[in-house]
Amino acid sequence: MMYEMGQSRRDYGVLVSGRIFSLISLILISAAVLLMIRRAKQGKVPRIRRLAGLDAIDEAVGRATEMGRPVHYTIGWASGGLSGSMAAQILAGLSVLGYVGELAAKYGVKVITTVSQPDTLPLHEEILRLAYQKQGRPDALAPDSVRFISIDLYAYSAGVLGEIEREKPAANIMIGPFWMESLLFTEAGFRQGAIQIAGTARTSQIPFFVATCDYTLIGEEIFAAGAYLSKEPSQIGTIAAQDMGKIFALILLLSGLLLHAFGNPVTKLINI
Amino acid sequence: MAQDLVATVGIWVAALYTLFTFSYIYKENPLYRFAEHTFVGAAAGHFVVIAFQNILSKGWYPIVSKGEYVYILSMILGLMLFSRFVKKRAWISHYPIALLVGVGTALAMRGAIQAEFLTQIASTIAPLYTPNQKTFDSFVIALTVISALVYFLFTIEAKGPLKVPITYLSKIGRYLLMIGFGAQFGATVMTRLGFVISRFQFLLFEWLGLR
Amino acid sequence: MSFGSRRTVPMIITFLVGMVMFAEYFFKMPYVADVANMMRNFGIVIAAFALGLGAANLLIIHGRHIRKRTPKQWYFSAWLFIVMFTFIAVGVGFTVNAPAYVWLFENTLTPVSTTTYSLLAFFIASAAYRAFRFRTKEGALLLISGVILMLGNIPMVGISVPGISALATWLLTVPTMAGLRAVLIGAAVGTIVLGVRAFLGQERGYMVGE
Amino acid sequence: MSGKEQSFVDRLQRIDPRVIYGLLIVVLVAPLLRPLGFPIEITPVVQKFHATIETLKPGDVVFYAFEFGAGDYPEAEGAGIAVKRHLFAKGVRIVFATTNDQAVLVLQKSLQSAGIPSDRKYGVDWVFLGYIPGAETAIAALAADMHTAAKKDHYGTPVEQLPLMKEVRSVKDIELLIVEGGGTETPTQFVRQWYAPYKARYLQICISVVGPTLQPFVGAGQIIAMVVGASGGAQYELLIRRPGIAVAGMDAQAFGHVLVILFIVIGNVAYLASKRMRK
Repeated sequence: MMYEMGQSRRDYGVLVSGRIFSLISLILISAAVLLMIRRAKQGKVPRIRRLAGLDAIDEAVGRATEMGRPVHYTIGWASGGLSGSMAAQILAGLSVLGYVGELAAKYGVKVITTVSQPDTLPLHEEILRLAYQKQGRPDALAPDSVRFISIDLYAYSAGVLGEIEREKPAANIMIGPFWMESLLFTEAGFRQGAIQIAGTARTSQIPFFVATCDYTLIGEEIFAAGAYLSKEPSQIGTIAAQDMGKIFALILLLSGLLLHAFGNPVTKLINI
Repeated sequence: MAQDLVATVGIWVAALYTLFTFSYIYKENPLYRFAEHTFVGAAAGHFVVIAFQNILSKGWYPIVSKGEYVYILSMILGLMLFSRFVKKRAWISHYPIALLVGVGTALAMRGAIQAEFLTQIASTIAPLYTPNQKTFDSFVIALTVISALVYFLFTIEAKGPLKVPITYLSKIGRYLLMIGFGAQFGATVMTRLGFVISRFQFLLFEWLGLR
Repeated sequence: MSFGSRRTVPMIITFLVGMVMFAEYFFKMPYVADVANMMRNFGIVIAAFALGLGAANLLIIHGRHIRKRTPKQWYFSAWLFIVMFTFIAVGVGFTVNAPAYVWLFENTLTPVSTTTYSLLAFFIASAAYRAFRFRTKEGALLLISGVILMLGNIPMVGISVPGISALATWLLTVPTMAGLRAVLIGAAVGTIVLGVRAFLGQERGYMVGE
Repeated sequence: MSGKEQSFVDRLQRIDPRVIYGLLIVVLVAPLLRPLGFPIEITPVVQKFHATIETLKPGDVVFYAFEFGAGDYPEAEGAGIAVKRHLFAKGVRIVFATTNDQAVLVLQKSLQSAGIPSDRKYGVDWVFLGYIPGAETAIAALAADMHTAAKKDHYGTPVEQLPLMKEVRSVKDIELLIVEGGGTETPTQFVRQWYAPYKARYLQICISVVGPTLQPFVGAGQIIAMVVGASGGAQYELLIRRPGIAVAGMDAQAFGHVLVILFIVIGNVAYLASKRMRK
């Protein structure tokens, strides 16, 4: 029943048939990345549209200041950490952590960040240290701000529930890859009356954040948010390159739908 | 006899841990913390045991009994990972990770372009010119995919002739995504209840024997 | 080794290994498949070692708690060590198939882990009650499609009210599927774009402590 | 409007979560103790899953990736057991493997509950390759060459010494792929590494949270059919005429769903009433 690897419907010499358009698409998207990063580095930095969830972070940290209670931040759980498939979401979460750290340093609010992936632990520490330094208050960073919980998802979840219950944060911010812990954390945050902002690109968890948080970054919005806050040209260029990829998809889709009556040429092209 | 006793003790231990964990829904407490730490320790111990088994079967075994000496290199690379605990030598761990990243990234990319990009696009392309239920579904699917993709454009400014279509499509995209998230949420209630039902089945039938 | 090559050599390794994997997939070339196969098997061995990293981290962190006698924590950390080493002793000594190991696994790890998950049953009930309100247009959409799905999942309703279960299935397989398909296409682009960055050496998050 | 009514409506809007928790325990436990046996409707997608397995002939080889850890196993437990029973009854040969470290022990439990027929011999009719670390890399390696990816089976026997594995080397020797569990990522990786290059025929068992996120693959024909969650499991148990734990839990599921919907209604009525009062 199975097809041979590279079973040839038609012989294209050294190229494996059925994968040729994949190769072309990969090359096109790669070219877009090179182009957009180069343009961004030359100063042509594209503008990223306004994201409501980001503005809300200021409000949340401000409220924590008024109430004199801490801000809880976590980037979620991801097997494999920085060398795994969730690395991009982790890095987006860390960019936002930098911003939250700066706000916290500015207002003098305590930040508690809980960590599940050991290899991100030094990054958490470094990012918060830099944020406090940037605000000129390197001594204000509490030594127990970064708390490693566990590499196991359930143990990490259980641990964070405990931390939220004990520390009673006024703001609960969660950006990164999330699994079943999403709803556990928002419920724990709700029990403490915290204002909650969350974002993830893990599709199975978006609904819980949308339903239970005050503000949500949906899917890829977290990457845009990360790039926006990092202000690094190459990161913003990457977001622009992703837009190019999506426009490529839109072109294929629209032309395919329009031309379908003429023998479905786009689908044939895709399958060469 | 002794076996029965071991099994009975096991059920009691499992039941107590279940209750300790459930106690969280009332309030965080020391019994819950006890269960939490047992669990972290158990999971880590299990990791080590499995790692040990796999290093033996996948690295050591082919070297000693099959003479595939090339795996010595993979064992060395594996050991190099642990250099990250020594700050000055952490760079050594970058070599094995570089290999993992290279293999993993390329595998993901070459699969994603086909399975998640082109195949998904191709199966969205359907005839929209014969009026029936199937065409209506195809239309809804195409509209949702297109408008949601537009919603996820971040650096494209809505201006000029594209201003109206981009603004509207993006809005429609967000609404259609919300319908989907609602449906996902609703579908999920079953999973959540499924887990607690299974725990209750354990407590009621296996522990208390109420059958 | 100089600082420059400490960064460059891993980047070259990533790039070369990646190109082998691409060549295997897109081109018909002799020997490449064998090299690619070996790379994958190397990946498996290295991943086996990586499993030990988490345990090493716990040793460092909880070892610190015990040494410093952190209030309200150190005795939990000590208990964690006891459990961990019991698992290791039994698992390495008798393999994971030994009855003693199965007993440990099923009566400590399993109940806590499934019960943690099942806390969600309570939370989803209270979250649904709070979140599903007719406040905004978006909230209304969330509410309506959520409730239709829940109704469709109740067996008697599905059988006695015609159309509900079909509508629930339609919601899942048409609009929901399509929304998630858009997300999937976006994620695929993201995977590729970030992959390109990794091969260019732009993504070096894992290179901590240089 | 009197202040008393106002406060009642306000209270309805903010019921203490613990009240909800308590009521949920009652409505779930009661039907477990006194089952009512509501009828269950069989859906086309579960039927398609069943029919796909029905097309297998005795002796065909199925690759069965079991990916549930201890934590996420329970909801689809019934589904997994029912599908395994179906496979054993069909007389197909099965290669089990996993890329989840905890799954090695969870699979043993599932096999024990399913009950391996006494005439099915290990090594000949079924094997368990054990845990292969490396996630997507491991999945790709298994497709290309199971012998070098696994080397030894779970019990320490070299793979080449197992009679069944003498005939099975790669995805090309497999008639059908079944993946049980694995969240959204592992099935996605199977689509990328088994379907995209080799067009493997692929069936999936998953929990209800994951079901929708895999729907795009079903819509595009990459996954043939799925059995989703407790309700899928109950349907499958009925299809093979062996009602089990999934059917037993369905009454409780129904009551639980009704309670959740009831609370949503109460919350909304109270919310709309208080809005009208304020006007």
